[in-house]
Parts: sequence; C-alpha cells; structure tokens
Amino acid sequence: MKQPDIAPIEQRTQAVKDALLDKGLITGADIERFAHMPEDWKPENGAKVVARAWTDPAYRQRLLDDATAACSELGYQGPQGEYIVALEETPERHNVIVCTQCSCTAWPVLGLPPDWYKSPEYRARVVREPRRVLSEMGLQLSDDVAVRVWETSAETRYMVLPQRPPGTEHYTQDALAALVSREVLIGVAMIENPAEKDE
Amino acid sequence: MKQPDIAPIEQRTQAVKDALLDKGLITGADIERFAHMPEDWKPENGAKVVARAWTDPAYRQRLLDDATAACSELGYQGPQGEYIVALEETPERHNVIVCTQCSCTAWPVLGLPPDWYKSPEYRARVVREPRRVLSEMGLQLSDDVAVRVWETSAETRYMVLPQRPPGTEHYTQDALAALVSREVLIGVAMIENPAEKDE
Amino acid sequence: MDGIHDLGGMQGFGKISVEVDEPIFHEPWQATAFSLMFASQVVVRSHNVDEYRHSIERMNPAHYLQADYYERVLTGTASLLVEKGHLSAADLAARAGGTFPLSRPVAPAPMADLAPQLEHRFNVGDRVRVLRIAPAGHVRAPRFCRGHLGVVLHRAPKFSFPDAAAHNGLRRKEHTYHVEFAAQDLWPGEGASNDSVVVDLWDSYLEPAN
Amino acid sequence: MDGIHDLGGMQGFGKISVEVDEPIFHEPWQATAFSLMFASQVVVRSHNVDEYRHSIERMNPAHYLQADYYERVLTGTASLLVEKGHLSAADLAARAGGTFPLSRPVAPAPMADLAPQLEHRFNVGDRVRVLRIAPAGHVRAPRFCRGHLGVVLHRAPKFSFPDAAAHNGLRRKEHTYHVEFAAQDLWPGEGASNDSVVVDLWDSYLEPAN
Repeated sequence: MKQPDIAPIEQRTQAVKDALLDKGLITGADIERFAHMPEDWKPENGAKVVARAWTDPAYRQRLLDDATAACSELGYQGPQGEYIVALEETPERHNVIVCTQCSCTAWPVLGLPPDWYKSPEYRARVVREPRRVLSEMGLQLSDDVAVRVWETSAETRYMVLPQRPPGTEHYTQDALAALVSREVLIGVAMIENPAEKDE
Repeated sequence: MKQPDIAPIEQRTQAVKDALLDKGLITGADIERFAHMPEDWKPENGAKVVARAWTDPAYRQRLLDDATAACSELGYQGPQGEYIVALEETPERHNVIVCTQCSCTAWPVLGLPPDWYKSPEYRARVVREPRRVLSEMGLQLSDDVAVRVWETSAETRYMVLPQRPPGTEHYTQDALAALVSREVLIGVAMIENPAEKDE
Repeated sequence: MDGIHDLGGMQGFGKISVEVDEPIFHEPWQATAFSLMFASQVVVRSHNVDEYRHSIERMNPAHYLQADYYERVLTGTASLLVEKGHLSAADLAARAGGTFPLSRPVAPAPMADLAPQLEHRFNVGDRVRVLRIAPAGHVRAPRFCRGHLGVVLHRAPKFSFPDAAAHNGLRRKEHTYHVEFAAQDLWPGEGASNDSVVVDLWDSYLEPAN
Repeated sequence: MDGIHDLGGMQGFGKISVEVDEPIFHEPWQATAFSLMFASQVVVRSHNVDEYRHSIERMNPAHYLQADYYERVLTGTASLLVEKGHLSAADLAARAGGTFPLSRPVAPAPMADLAPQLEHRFNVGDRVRVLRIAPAGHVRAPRFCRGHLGVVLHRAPKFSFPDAAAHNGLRRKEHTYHVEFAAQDLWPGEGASNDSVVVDLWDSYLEPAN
C-alpha cells in the first residue's frame, strides 16, 4: 500500500471496538467471550479423536461414517464444525487439507488455523505442487503414494485420520494422542515412528 | 511486504549504481546517457505523425501500411519502436492499447508510458471492462461503436490514429498536432472538438 | 470475483514456514479482531458469513497480500459495518488516528445466472464439469477448476448457496459434492499421475459430463 | 508463469487516476533505475530483455503489487545482476543499508514443450485456438486468452520466441499474429457484443481451429 499514513492495525482494531461499544451495539462481555472462545478449539481435540479411533474399531467406523457425530460424541462441536469429514490415510493414499480462497478449518478439532495454513504461499502452492510443498515441509512421499489435496471450498470441514504407527500397541490413549500434531491432522506431517525414535 | 527493514528505494538504486561503477562494469557517462535518452521519446512525436497523416493522404496510407517506416520518415525510431502499427479510428470502431503483463509502449512516438498506464488498475481492468474504464476516464462511447482493446503481448507496438475533428480544416500542422495528447494516442481520450470549444 | 483471494495455483510464492508451538494469537489486537468479527455477525447481526468472506475478497489486492490474516478479518468486518450503516468511515478514521483502508464496493451485477438446484442432480461416481462462470461477486468455485471434468466422490448435505447469501439473491440450500479432479488435467505436465485435488462444489456450479 | 504480473482480467482493482502534465520521471532515482536497467542489458550485457521481463515476474507478489514501476525495474535488474554473478546480494544489502528484496529463482522446468514453428502456419482470417499451456517460466500468452478461439487479423514479422530467449532454450524466431477474441467469449455476460480484445501471439502458442 502506498498510502503512508495508514493507522497502525492496533489503533484500527481499537477504533472498531470503541465505535461498536459507544453505539451500544456490543458489550465488553461480548468481546471477552468471543476472544476467549478459541481456547476450547485445539488440535489436542482432534488428536483424541484419532487416538480413540485407533483403539476402538466401532468408533473408527462411526468416525468414517459420520465424523460430525463422532467428534460430538467426545464433546467437540461448534462453529466451523457443522459438517466434519475424516480422511482416512492408507498405505496407498495421503490426504492434505487446504482452503485456497480464505482459510476455512474444522475449528473444534483442529483449532484456529496456524499462520502457515493462512499464508498465500500455502494456499497458492499446495493444490498445484503438493509434493514439493510437503517435501519442503519435511514430508517425503514415495511416488507410489497418491496425494489427494482437499480444497475446503464449501461447508465440509476436514480432518486427516492418520495410520497408527507400528510399535504403539501398548500405548495409552493419552500417549497415542500425544503423537498427533496439528500438522498431522492437516496432512503436512507424518507421525514420527516411535519404534525408530527409540533406537 | 512484512519485512520492516527494507532499505529505501533511493538507497537501493544507489547501491546498484555504485556497485556497477566500482566494479567497472559501467561508467558514469553510461548512466547519464541512458537517463537522458527518454527525453527524445514523447507523445509530441506521435502527435506530429497524426497531424501529417491528417493532411497528407499519401503519408496516411504509408502510415497504415507500414507505421515503422512512416514514423522513421519523421525521425521517430529506436528502442520499443522496431515494429509499430497504427490503429485507424473510424466512426464504427474505437481502439485502445494496453500491456497487461508489463507496460510495453511505442517509446519513440508515445514516450515512456505514464503511471496510469503502468498501474495494476489499468492493466487488469481495461481488457475486461473497457467501456467502464473509458467512461471513468471521461470517454463516453456510444453502444454502436465497437471497442477493440489491443494487448501488447509481443513485439508490435501500437499507436492510435484518431479521426480528424471537424472544424480544423484551416489548422496548421502544429495546431493539429497540439490537439493530440498522449491519452489520445493510447485511446483513452477523444480529441476535444475545437468547434464545440469555440462556442 | 476473479480476485486476489482466489490463490489456488498462482505461481511466484516462496517457502512455507511453520512456527513451532504457535500461540492462538500472537498479539492482543488479533484476539480483539477475531472477537469483533464474531460479534458483528452474531450479536450485531450486521451481515452473514458469505457477505463477510466477500468483504475480504473486495480488499485492495496489494493490501490483501501484505496484510496479516487478522488485519484482513478486521478490514472486512469494518467495511461491512460501514456499508450496512452501523458505523461511519470518517468516525473510524478519526478514532484510529489515520487512514483506515476499507474494501471496495460490491460489483454492480455480482451473481452468475445459475438455475437453483433444490434437489440433488448427481450421485457418487458421476462425471461432472464445472461451469465456466466468472461472476464479479462472491462465488466458491475456485478458478483453477472451472471448465474442468471431475468425478463425484461424496455428496454432502444441503448448505446455503453462498453467491445468493452474499448478494441478497434468492436464498436457497443445495447439496455440495466432493468432486475429484486429476492434477494432470488441472495443470498438465506438473503433478504426478496419481495426484488429485478434491473440491467441494455446490450443485449449481456443475453440469453433467459424459 | 501464472504469476501476479499476468493481471489481465483480474478483478478487485479500483479507479485509474491520470496525472496532468506528468513528468518523464517523478524522482531522480527513477531515472537512475531506468538507466541501470538499460545499461545492464546494453553495456554489461548481463541478460536479454526476456530474462529481464521474467525477473520482474519473479518478484514476491506482495512486493510486486505495492511497488512503484521503477522499483520493479530496479528489483528485476538487480536480481539478474546477482544471478549472473556480476554483483553479490550481500554487497548490495550492505551498500543499501538494509534489506534489498530480490526476485525468486527461476522455476526448475520453466518452458512448455512447444514445437518450434519456423515457417508461418496461419494467414489473415484463419481461426486459431490458444493452447492451454501454463509453464512455470516466462510465457507471453496471457492466461485470459488461453484455450480461447480467435481470428487472425494480421501477421507480424518474425521475432525471437520469448520463452526460449528467457530460459536458454532453443533460440528461434517465429511470426506473431494479432488474434482477435470476442469479449463475450473471454468473459461471458460482461462485455458488449461488439467488443473484442486483440492479442499478439507467437505461432507456437496457437493451434488451428475449425
């Protein structure tokens, strides 16, 4: 922007807030409530869904049939979670999620999206050159593995259901959930193999 | 750009200049020469071409057949003038010139392009909504007049040959040329009708 | 609109950098901007989510690309609050102590002329083609898939048709479909032969293909 | 490349403002930038004009959109002088006293696989279609006309094929054609029925259409 006198974003934010408050259109309590709401949305929720699916075949089937209900079963629902679909990872296919036109994400199970997901770089590139993007992010895929990029262009919100790594047979639910990061749930990272890690 | 410490453009320009001079890759005389070269390229040149075409039917025909040669005849040639084509205005058709991908222009007869021609606004919009753009710039066209937008995507460089306005029968060549602005030569303005102006 | 927001497939962008242990918000104003976005829709009821998305699409393209995500959130929200008459642009600038850039106006004829599809026309396995539309307003068929042939993987429930919701058109709900496009078809010579992109598309955006 | 420079038809831009009695240069540094651009090609012989155009296309898109024209001129020129080994990026930054943004590297496989057309294949009046190519490098067939049908209005002389010249491909000269496209075909429902866009296209970019 060439205009030199643009007010700092902190002041512009404050201006909208003060104007709405002064006009009585919102209250301070509204602002507090919505500002703290995202604290309930986090990738740890999605990780718990995954851990449960790994250990409970009936739940796994419910998750693949109706992820909205299966997430809700564990208490994860709300805005941007009205229609969730779980994407099953297989040895033959890898899934990766993007929203090229804005930054839609399944808030209740993934949390508000991270900066990299909202960046023009990710939004522009991952649909066109997913293997190069994933490789740059540290995920090397074999040519045999097909890549499906899921563009969040309508109301479906996606989460990746990764494969359970070998060597985790005796893990607790919490230990399993701890393996699943936000990046794994979006499809830009693989779970580190605990067996290899132990070596 | 989010990087806060970008050096001012004056300093970046000076840096390239000094580096090239220090390495002996160019001389101060080179810089002076090329910095002043654009002074010879100006829309007044194109205006003189137009005035001549209005008053000399044989020249007009030469201009329409081979504008490069016709412009060269009057001394107008050089970089970005290797292949010039004159676009003949008629009562049925209006022509307008753009370069959507950079800002190519027929330097010898139009001069270096003005800022508006180089702006993303003009480059993006005039190919898609020429009538709205022209109208905003003050040029109202009848629905009967077809609009041809010329995209300067290769090596042809265009100039518009406007219609000679009525009431200029006794004008000198200089007076005729004075009617023709850079905007007329690009096709975003019409010549003001001197007859109307006199009233 | 064929705007700067429709980034899918645009070239010239660099590497993606992932921040370890990224907080929900980096700065307090970002939490406030998020909250104001939410409150404007839910408490003030100034506008709906489709109008909101479009208000961000209407930002000056240079501003859009250089702005932080929450600066876009704030700019779109503020623009609609002004357009809907809740706030005044002059008052916002005065309060902010400087220029307050807002989004450009909605285009005069923002919607493509698409027949409403109240009943689903497609089933899993059907081959469909995305219409070659390019309306000046809000539309959620990304440019990279328009005109291309895909296969329906899944039919989702009915959702409000965004073009209409954003532009006070005939409100309607339509099914969306997860349509798979071969990467080799979208960008010949680039992707691997087994790669694909799945786009979630409203029924109205599609036509049968054979 | 499908980059930010390929602006034709992109929506979201505002009004055009014309400056009365605009000078050749507004600031002294702009004249210097122009001069350095010229000298780098003509005196240093660092690169050709197609490499130069592509160096600007490779700028960070946010930088491209907010930069003055002569800032783009300088950035592209400086990037090539560094890439070709004449200057060093570190030295430029040190001299400038701050960050000196340069263009991104050329893509790994920048050229579309197009057969050279050393003899002209088309005549005035021929119907042609622009190939649906989207190479990652320099290409002068704007995106808005790709895949579209047009009519040849004029055949121009042979000129160096820019994709090859920019990427050390097989140098060749080909005729270009002034091809007319109906506005209604490029952007259905928008332009008047008698409006058209004429694009100057190299022979290689075209195929016969019937």
